[in-house]
Amino acid sequence: MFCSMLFCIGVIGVLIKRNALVILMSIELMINSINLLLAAFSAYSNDPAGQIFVFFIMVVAAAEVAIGLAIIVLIYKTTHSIDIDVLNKLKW
Amino acid sequence: MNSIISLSVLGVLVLFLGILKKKTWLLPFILVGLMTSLVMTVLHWNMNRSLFHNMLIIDNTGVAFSAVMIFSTFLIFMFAAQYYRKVTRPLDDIYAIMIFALIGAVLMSYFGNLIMLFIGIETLSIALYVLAGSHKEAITSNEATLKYFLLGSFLSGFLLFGIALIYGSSGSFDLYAIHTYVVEHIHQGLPPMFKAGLFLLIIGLSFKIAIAPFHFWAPDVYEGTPTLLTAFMASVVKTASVVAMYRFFSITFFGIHGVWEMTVAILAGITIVIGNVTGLYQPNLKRMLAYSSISHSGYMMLAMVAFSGRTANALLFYAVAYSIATIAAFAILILIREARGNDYFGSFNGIAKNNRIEAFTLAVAMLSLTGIPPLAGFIGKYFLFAAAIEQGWLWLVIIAIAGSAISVGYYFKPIIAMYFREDQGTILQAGRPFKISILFLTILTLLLGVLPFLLSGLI
Amino acid sequence: MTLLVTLIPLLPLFGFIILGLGYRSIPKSIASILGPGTILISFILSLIILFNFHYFAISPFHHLFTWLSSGRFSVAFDFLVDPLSILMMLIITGVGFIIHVYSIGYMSQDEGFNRFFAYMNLFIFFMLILVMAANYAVMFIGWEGVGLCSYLLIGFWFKNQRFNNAAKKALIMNRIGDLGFLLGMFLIFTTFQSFNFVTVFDQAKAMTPGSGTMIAITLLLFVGAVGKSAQIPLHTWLPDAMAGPTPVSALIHAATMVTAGVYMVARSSVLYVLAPETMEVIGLTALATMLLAATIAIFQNDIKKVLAYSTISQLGYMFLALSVGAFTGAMFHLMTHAFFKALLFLGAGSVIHAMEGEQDIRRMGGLKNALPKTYWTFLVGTLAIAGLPPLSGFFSKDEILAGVFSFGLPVWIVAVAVSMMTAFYMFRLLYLTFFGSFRGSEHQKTHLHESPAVMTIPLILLAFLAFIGGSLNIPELMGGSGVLKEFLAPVFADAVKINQLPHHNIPAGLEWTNIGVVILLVLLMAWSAYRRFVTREPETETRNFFMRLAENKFYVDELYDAVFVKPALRLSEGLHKVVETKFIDRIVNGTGTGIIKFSNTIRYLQAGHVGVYMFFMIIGILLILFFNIIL
Amino acid sequence: MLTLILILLPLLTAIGIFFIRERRWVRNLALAAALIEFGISIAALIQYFLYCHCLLLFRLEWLAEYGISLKFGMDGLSMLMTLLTTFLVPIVIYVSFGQKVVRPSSFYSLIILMQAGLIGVFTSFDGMVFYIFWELTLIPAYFIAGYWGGENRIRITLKFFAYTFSGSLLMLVAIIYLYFRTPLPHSFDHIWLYASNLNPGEQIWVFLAFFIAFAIKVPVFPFHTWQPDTYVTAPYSGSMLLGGLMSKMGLFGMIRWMIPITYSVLNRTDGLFIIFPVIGIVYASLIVIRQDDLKRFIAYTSIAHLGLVAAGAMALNAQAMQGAMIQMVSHGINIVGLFIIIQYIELRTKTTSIRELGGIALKAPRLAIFFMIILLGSIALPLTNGFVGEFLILLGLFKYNVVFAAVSGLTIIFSAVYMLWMYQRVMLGNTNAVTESFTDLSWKEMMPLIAIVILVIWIGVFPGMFMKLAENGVGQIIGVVR
Repeated sequence: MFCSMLFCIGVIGVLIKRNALVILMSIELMINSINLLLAAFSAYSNDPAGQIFVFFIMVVAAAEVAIGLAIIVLIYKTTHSIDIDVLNKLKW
Repeated sequence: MNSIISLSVLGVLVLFLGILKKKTWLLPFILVGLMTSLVMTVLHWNMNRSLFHNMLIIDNTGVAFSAVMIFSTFLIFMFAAQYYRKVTRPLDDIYAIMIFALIGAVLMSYFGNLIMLFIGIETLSIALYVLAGSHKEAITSNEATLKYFLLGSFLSGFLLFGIALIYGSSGSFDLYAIHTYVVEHIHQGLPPMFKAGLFLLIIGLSFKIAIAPFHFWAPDVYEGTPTLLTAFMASVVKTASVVAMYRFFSITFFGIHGVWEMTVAILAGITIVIGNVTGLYQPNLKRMLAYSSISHSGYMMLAMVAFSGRTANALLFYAVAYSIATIAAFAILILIREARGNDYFGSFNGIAKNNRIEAFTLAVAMLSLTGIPPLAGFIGKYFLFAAAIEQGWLWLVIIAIAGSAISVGYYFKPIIAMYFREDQGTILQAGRPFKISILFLTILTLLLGVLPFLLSGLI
Repeated sequence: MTLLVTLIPLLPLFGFIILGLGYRSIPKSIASILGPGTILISFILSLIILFNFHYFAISPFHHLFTWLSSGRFSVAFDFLVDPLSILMMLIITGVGFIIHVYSIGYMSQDEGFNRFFAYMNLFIFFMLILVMAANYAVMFIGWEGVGLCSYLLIGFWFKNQRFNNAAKKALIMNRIGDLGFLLGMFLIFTTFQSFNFVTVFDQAKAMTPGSGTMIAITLLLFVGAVGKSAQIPLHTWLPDAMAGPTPVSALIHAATMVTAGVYMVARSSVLYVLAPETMEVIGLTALATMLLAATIAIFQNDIKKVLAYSTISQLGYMFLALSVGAFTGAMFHLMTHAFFKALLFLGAGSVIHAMEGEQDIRRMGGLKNALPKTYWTFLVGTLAIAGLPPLSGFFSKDEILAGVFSFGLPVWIVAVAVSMMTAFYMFRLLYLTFFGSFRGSEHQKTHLHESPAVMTIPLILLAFLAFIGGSLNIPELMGGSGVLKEFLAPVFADAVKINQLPHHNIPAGLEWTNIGVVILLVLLMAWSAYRRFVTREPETETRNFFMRLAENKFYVDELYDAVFVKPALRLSEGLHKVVETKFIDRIVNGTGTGIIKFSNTIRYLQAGHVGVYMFFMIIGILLILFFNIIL
Repeated sequence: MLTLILILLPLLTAIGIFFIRERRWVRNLALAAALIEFGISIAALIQYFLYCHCLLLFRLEWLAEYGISLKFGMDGLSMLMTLLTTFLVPIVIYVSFGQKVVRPSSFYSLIILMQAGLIGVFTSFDGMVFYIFWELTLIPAYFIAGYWGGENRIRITLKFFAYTFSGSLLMLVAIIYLYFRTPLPHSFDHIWLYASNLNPGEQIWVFLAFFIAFAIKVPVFPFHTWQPDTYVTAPYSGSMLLGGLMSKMGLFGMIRWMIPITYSVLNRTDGLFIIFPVIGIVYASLIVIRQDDLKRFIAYTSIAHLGLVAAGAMALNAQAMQGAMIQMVSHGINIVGLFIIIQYIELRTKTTSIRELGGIALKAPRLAIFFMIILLGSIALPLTNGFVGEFLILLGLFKYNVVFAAVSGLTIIFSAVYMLWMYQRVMLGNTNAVTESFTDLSWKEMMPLIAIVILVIWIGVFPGMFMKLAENGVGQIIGVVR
C-alpha cells in the first residue's frame, strides 16, 4: 500500500514537474518504490527471487540514470536549460 | 544461446577494432559476425530446450523471430557505409551499441522469465537512448533522445510495477509458473492485483511497440533520430517488442483471453485509426513512415486479439514483410536526404527518371505496406484479417480495412512524386552494394508475395 | 426454291456491298446498271415465286439458319412467303425498280451517285426482310433496318444540318415506335413462348377475344406501326423527311416503308381481331390522322409537303380499313397507293428538276405546256388519288368506304369528307403547278425543260399501273372477280372467321348511290378548286386564324419541342450540374477531404511537449485500469 | 494447361520488355506477344469445342493450409472474356503506335502485365486468387493513367485508385468471411464458396460488399463518379483498357461470384438492386446529351450501356444473363472501336470537343463508314453485335419485371438520340477551320477498325458460337441459382 502510494507520488512528480532533473528523480522514486514492493513481496512469500530482481533493477536503474544525466548534460549544452518544454521542435 | 554469446563477443570485438583504429575492417567484420550468429541462431531450429531454469526458452518462435531481427540488423548495416560516408571518425561505438541493442532484442524473443524480459528491454532501451542521441550536434537528435529517454524510463517504471504486482500475486517470475497460477485461479476469478499487473505489463510493451495512446514518442523520436537508427527502431525494436508480447499471450496469459482481448482490441482500433489518419497529413517521408509504423503496430495487435495456433506465424510473416519494406523505404530515404538535404515529398519529384532501381524499390515498398497483391505486405495483411474474421472480430477488421484504404492516401505520395511529377534531374549517388541490397529487398518482397508458403508454414 | 427466295433479298444486299465498298472507284455507268439491275432480278424472281406458289403451291416456309438460341428460346432466320408477302415483295421490287431507274436520271448530277444507289439497295434488302420474315424477331430486323436506311437517305445531303436534323428526327420517332414493337414482341414471347407467326397465331386462336394480354400485345405492336406509318402522334417526322431526294420520298416515304405498319397489322390480323378495343383505338387514330393531315395538306405550299401529308392521310385510310376488318381493302389500297403516290412524287420530282430545285407551288404554274409528259402522268395520279373511276384509287377507296359504311354511318361520313378534302388539295396542287400563268423567276422560265426519257418512262409506267391497278380487285358489285381478294383470302381466313365486327350486307342499290354521291362530291371539289386557284390569282387569298393554324401544322412540332426536347435538355443540364457534381461527386470527394480535415485536426495531439505526452499516457493507463479492475 | 500459358506468357513478356531499351523492339515485341496470346486463346477455343464443353482446368496447391490453390480454368464465361481480352489487347497496342509514347518499355510492359492480370481474373476459380489478380490489374491501370495521362491526372487517378481499392477491400473481407462459412475443410475453391452456408443477415452483408466492389468497377450508378474523369485523363490505350476490359471485370465478378453465392438476396429484395443500374441507364443517357468532350461522352454512354448489362446479369434468368455476357463482349469491342476513332480524330484535329468538330465525313468517308458501323453497333441495330445482347437482356428483364424492361428499353431511344446527335455534330454538316485539312484513314490505320467491324457484323449476324459459349457458362451459374 505504502509502496503504491510512493509510486503514485513519483508519477505525480513526473507529471507536474518541468525540470528534467526533478523528473529523473521522480522516476527513480518510482523505481525505488517498486524495489521496496518487490522486497516486501519476496519477504511475504519467502522466496528470494524477488530480492534478486531488486538487485537487477538497481543495476539497470544506475545505468539508466547515468545515461539520463548524460543526456541532460547534452541538452544543457545545446539549449542552456533543462526545462523539458524548451525542446519541442519535433511535433505534429 | 550461442547467438547471444556470439553477438556479445562481436560487440566487444567491434569496440576493440575501434580502439585499434581499423576503420575499414569494421563493417565487413560486423557483417560476417552477424552472418555467423544468424547461422548459429538458425541451428537452434527445433531445439526446444530451456536454459538456466527457464530463464531462457529456446523455441522455434524465438529462433525464427531472433533470426529475423538479426537479419534485419544485417540489412541495416548494409546501408551503414552509405549513411556514414562523410563521417571520418571510427564509428565502432555506435555499431557496438547497435549490436548490444540487438542482444537485448534477442533476449526479448527468448525470455522465459520476467527478469530476463526486464533485462532484455532495458538493454535494448538504454542502448537506443544513446543511439537516438548519437548525432550530438543536431538539436533534433537531442530532443529525440530526451523524449525517448524520459517517456521510456517513465513507462518502464510502469512495466516494473506490473511485474512486481504479478510477482506479488503469483509469487514467481517464471512464465510457466505464473501460467499454472493463472490456471488455478481462473475459475474463482483472478485477483485485481494480478489483473493490474497484467495490464501494466501490456502497457509497458505497448509503449515499445507504439500502440496508441502510448505512441506519442514514436513520430518525434523517429524524426529526430539518425535515419539509419530509425530504421533499426522501426524494424528490430518493434519486432522484438511484438514477440515479447506474443510470448506473454502464448504462455503466461494463455487461456484468459476474456480478460485482456477487448482492451487490446480497442487499443488496436485506436492505433490503426490514429496512425493512418494522422499519417495522411505528414509533409515528409520520415515522419510519415513513423505513423505508418504506428498503424502497422495496430495491425499486429489485430493478430494478438485473434489469438490462435497460427498467430505466431502470421506475426512472423507480417513482421518480415513489414521490416523488409520499411528498411527499403529508409534506405531510399537515406539517399534522398543525402541528395536533397531533406525528405519532404517535394524532394522526390521525378527521381524515377534517372534512378529507376531506387524509385522502383521505394514504390514496391510502399505498395507492399499498403497491402497490394501480389506483394508480401498483402499476404501478411491477409493472414491477420483471416485470423481476425475467423475469431469474429469483424468490426475490428472493418476498421482495419478502412485504415488501409486511407493509407493509400499517404503511401502513394512518394510514388506519385517519383513517377508522375516533373523531373528535377536528381541523381542519387548509390554505391553498387547499396543498389544490390535494395534490389535484393525488392525481390524478397515480391518473392514472399508470390511464394508465401516459404514462410507461412514455419512455426 | 429456298435458294431463289433467299436470292431475292440477297441480290440487293449484294448490290449494296459492291457499291458500298467501291463507292469511289465504280463509274456511274456500272452503278446505274448494278443498282436497278439487282432489283429487277429480284422482281423477276418474285414473279417466279408467285407463279410457282400459285400453280404448284410450294411451301411458304424457307429455313435459313438459327440466329439466336439460348436454351429453349431460339430464333430462326426463316422466311414465310405467303400471298401477303408475295404481294408486298412484288410491290417493293416492282415500284422499287421503277424508282431506281428514275433515280438514274434524277441523281445523275450528284457526286454521291454510288452512295445513293448503295443506300437504296440496302433499303430494298431490309424492306424485303421485313415482309418476308417468318417471325417477329426477323421482322424486327427489317423494321429497324428500313428505319436506318430512311435515316441515311433523308440525310443524304449531309452538308445541310437541317436535313440531318430531319433524318435524326425520323430515326428517333421510329425508335420510339420500335420500343413499343419490341415490348410487344416480348409480351408475345412470354405469352406464346415463340416468335413464329404461325405458332403464335395458332395458339392465339384458342384465346378468348378481348383478353388483357391480347389488347396489350396488339396495342404495343400498334405503337410500332404508328411510328413507322407516321400516324398521330408520331406523324411529324414524315413531312420533314421530304428533305431527302425525291426518289427517296417516292420509294420509302410513300410507296413502301411507311406502309410497313399496315403490313404488320395485316400480318397480325389474327391477334388484332382478338382485341376489338385495339381495333377501335386504331380506328380513332386513323380518323384523327386522316382529318388532321388532310386539313394541313390543303394549306401547304411546298409541293412535296402536300404529297407527304396526303400520304399520311392515305395511310390513315388504310388503318381505318384495318380497324373495320377490311384487311384486303387495306392491302389493296396500299398497293394502289404505292402506284399513284410514287407516280405523284416522281412527277413532283420531275417538276422540281425542271424548276431547278424550286418546291414552292406559288412560284410555279402553267407548266403543262413545258412538261407535257409530266403533266399528263401527274394528272392520272391526281385523278387516281382523288378516287375517280375507273382509276385504281377509285376501286380501292370504294372498297374501304364500303367496309366503313357497313361499320357505321358517322365514320363513313368522316371518311367521305376526307376523300373530298383529298380531292380538293390534290386538284389545288395540280392547278397551281400546271395551270394558270408561270409565276417563277425569268431565269427558271428560260430553263424550263421536260425531263429526260430515263425519268419520264418510269412516270409513264407508273401512270399505267395507277390507271389499271384497280382492275386487280374489281368488286363483285361491278361484275369483277376480286382477284386480289381470292389471292389473299387464305392469309386472312382465320381473322375473318374470328372477326366479331358486324357484317350485314348492304343492298346493291344503296351501294351504287354511295358511290355516285362520293364521285359527285369529288367532282364538286375539283370544280371549286378550279374556281379558286385557276380563275383567281392564288396570292389574293387571305388566310384566317384557322388557316394559319393548319398552315403551321397545328404547331405540333413546336409543342413537342416545348414538352419533350427542351425539358430533356434542361434536365440533362440540371442533372449534370446539380446531381452529378453537387451531390454524388461531392459525397465521394467529401469523404476524402473530410478524412484529411480530420487528420489535420488530430495531428495536433502530437503537441511536441513531453509533459503532454506523459499526461495522455497516464490518462490512457488510468482508463485501462479503471475499466478492467474497478468495473 | 493452355490457361496457365495464357497467364504466364504475358507475365514473362512484361518482365522481359521492362528491361529492353530500344523503342522499336519493345513495340514489336509487345505486339508479337499479344498476337501469340491471341493465337493461344484461339487454340484454347478449339480445344474447348473439340473436347468436353467444360472446364479446361489447371490446379496447383499454393497456400494449402489456408485453403488457397492456384486454380485456373476455362468455362464458357472465361472463354468469352479471355477471347475478348486477347483480341482487344493487340489492337490497343497496335493503335498506340500512332502516338509517340515516352518510356515505351514501361508502357508496353504495363499493358501486357494488365493483360495477364485480366486473364487471371477471368480464368481463376479460386476466390483468393481471383482477388489477387483483381488487384493486380489495378496497379498497371493506375500507372498507365497516371504517368501517361492528361491534365490534373494525379488527383483523378488517385481518386480512381482509392475508390476502387476501397471497394475491393470490402470484397476481400467478404471473401474471407465466406471462406470461414464454407463446409469443412474450408477452401476458397469456387465450388466451396458457392456451397458456403450463410444466414439471411450475413448474406445481405456479403452481397453488399460484393455489389459495391463490383459496382464501383463497372461502374454502376451511383458509384460512377471516378469514371468519366479517368477516361478523359487517361491516354487512349488506358481508356480502351479501362472501358473495354476493366469494366467487364466488375460484371464478370457479378456473374461468376456475386450471383451464385448471394442470389437469394436478389430474390428476397425482389430487384431492389436492379433499380440502381436501371436508374443509371436513364441518368447517364440524359447527362450524356450535354457532354461536349468526346471521351467524356463515351464514358457516360458506357455507364448507360453497362448499366443495362448489370441489370441483365442480376435478372437471374438464362436469357438475360446470356445476353449480358454477349453484351459485355460487344460493348468491349464497340467502345474500343469508338476510342480508336476518337484517337484518330484527335490526332488530326488536336481536339475532342464536339462543338469544334464537324463535316469530317466530307473529308474522310472511310472514317465515316467505320464510325457509322460501330455506332450502329452501339445503338443496337439488328444484325450488329449490340442488338443480340440487348435483345436478350431486355427479353430476360421483361420476364423478370415488365417495368424494368420498359425503363431499360428507353435506352433504345436514348442511345439513338445521343449517338446520332454526336455523329451529326462531329461527322456531318460542313467542314470548318479545324476539320478543313482532315485527311482520311490510311490502310495502316484501318487495320484495327476492319478487325473490329468484322466482329461487329459477325456477332450480329452469326452469334451462334458466342451464344454457345455464353450458354454453357451461364448454364452452370443458373444451375447454382436454381
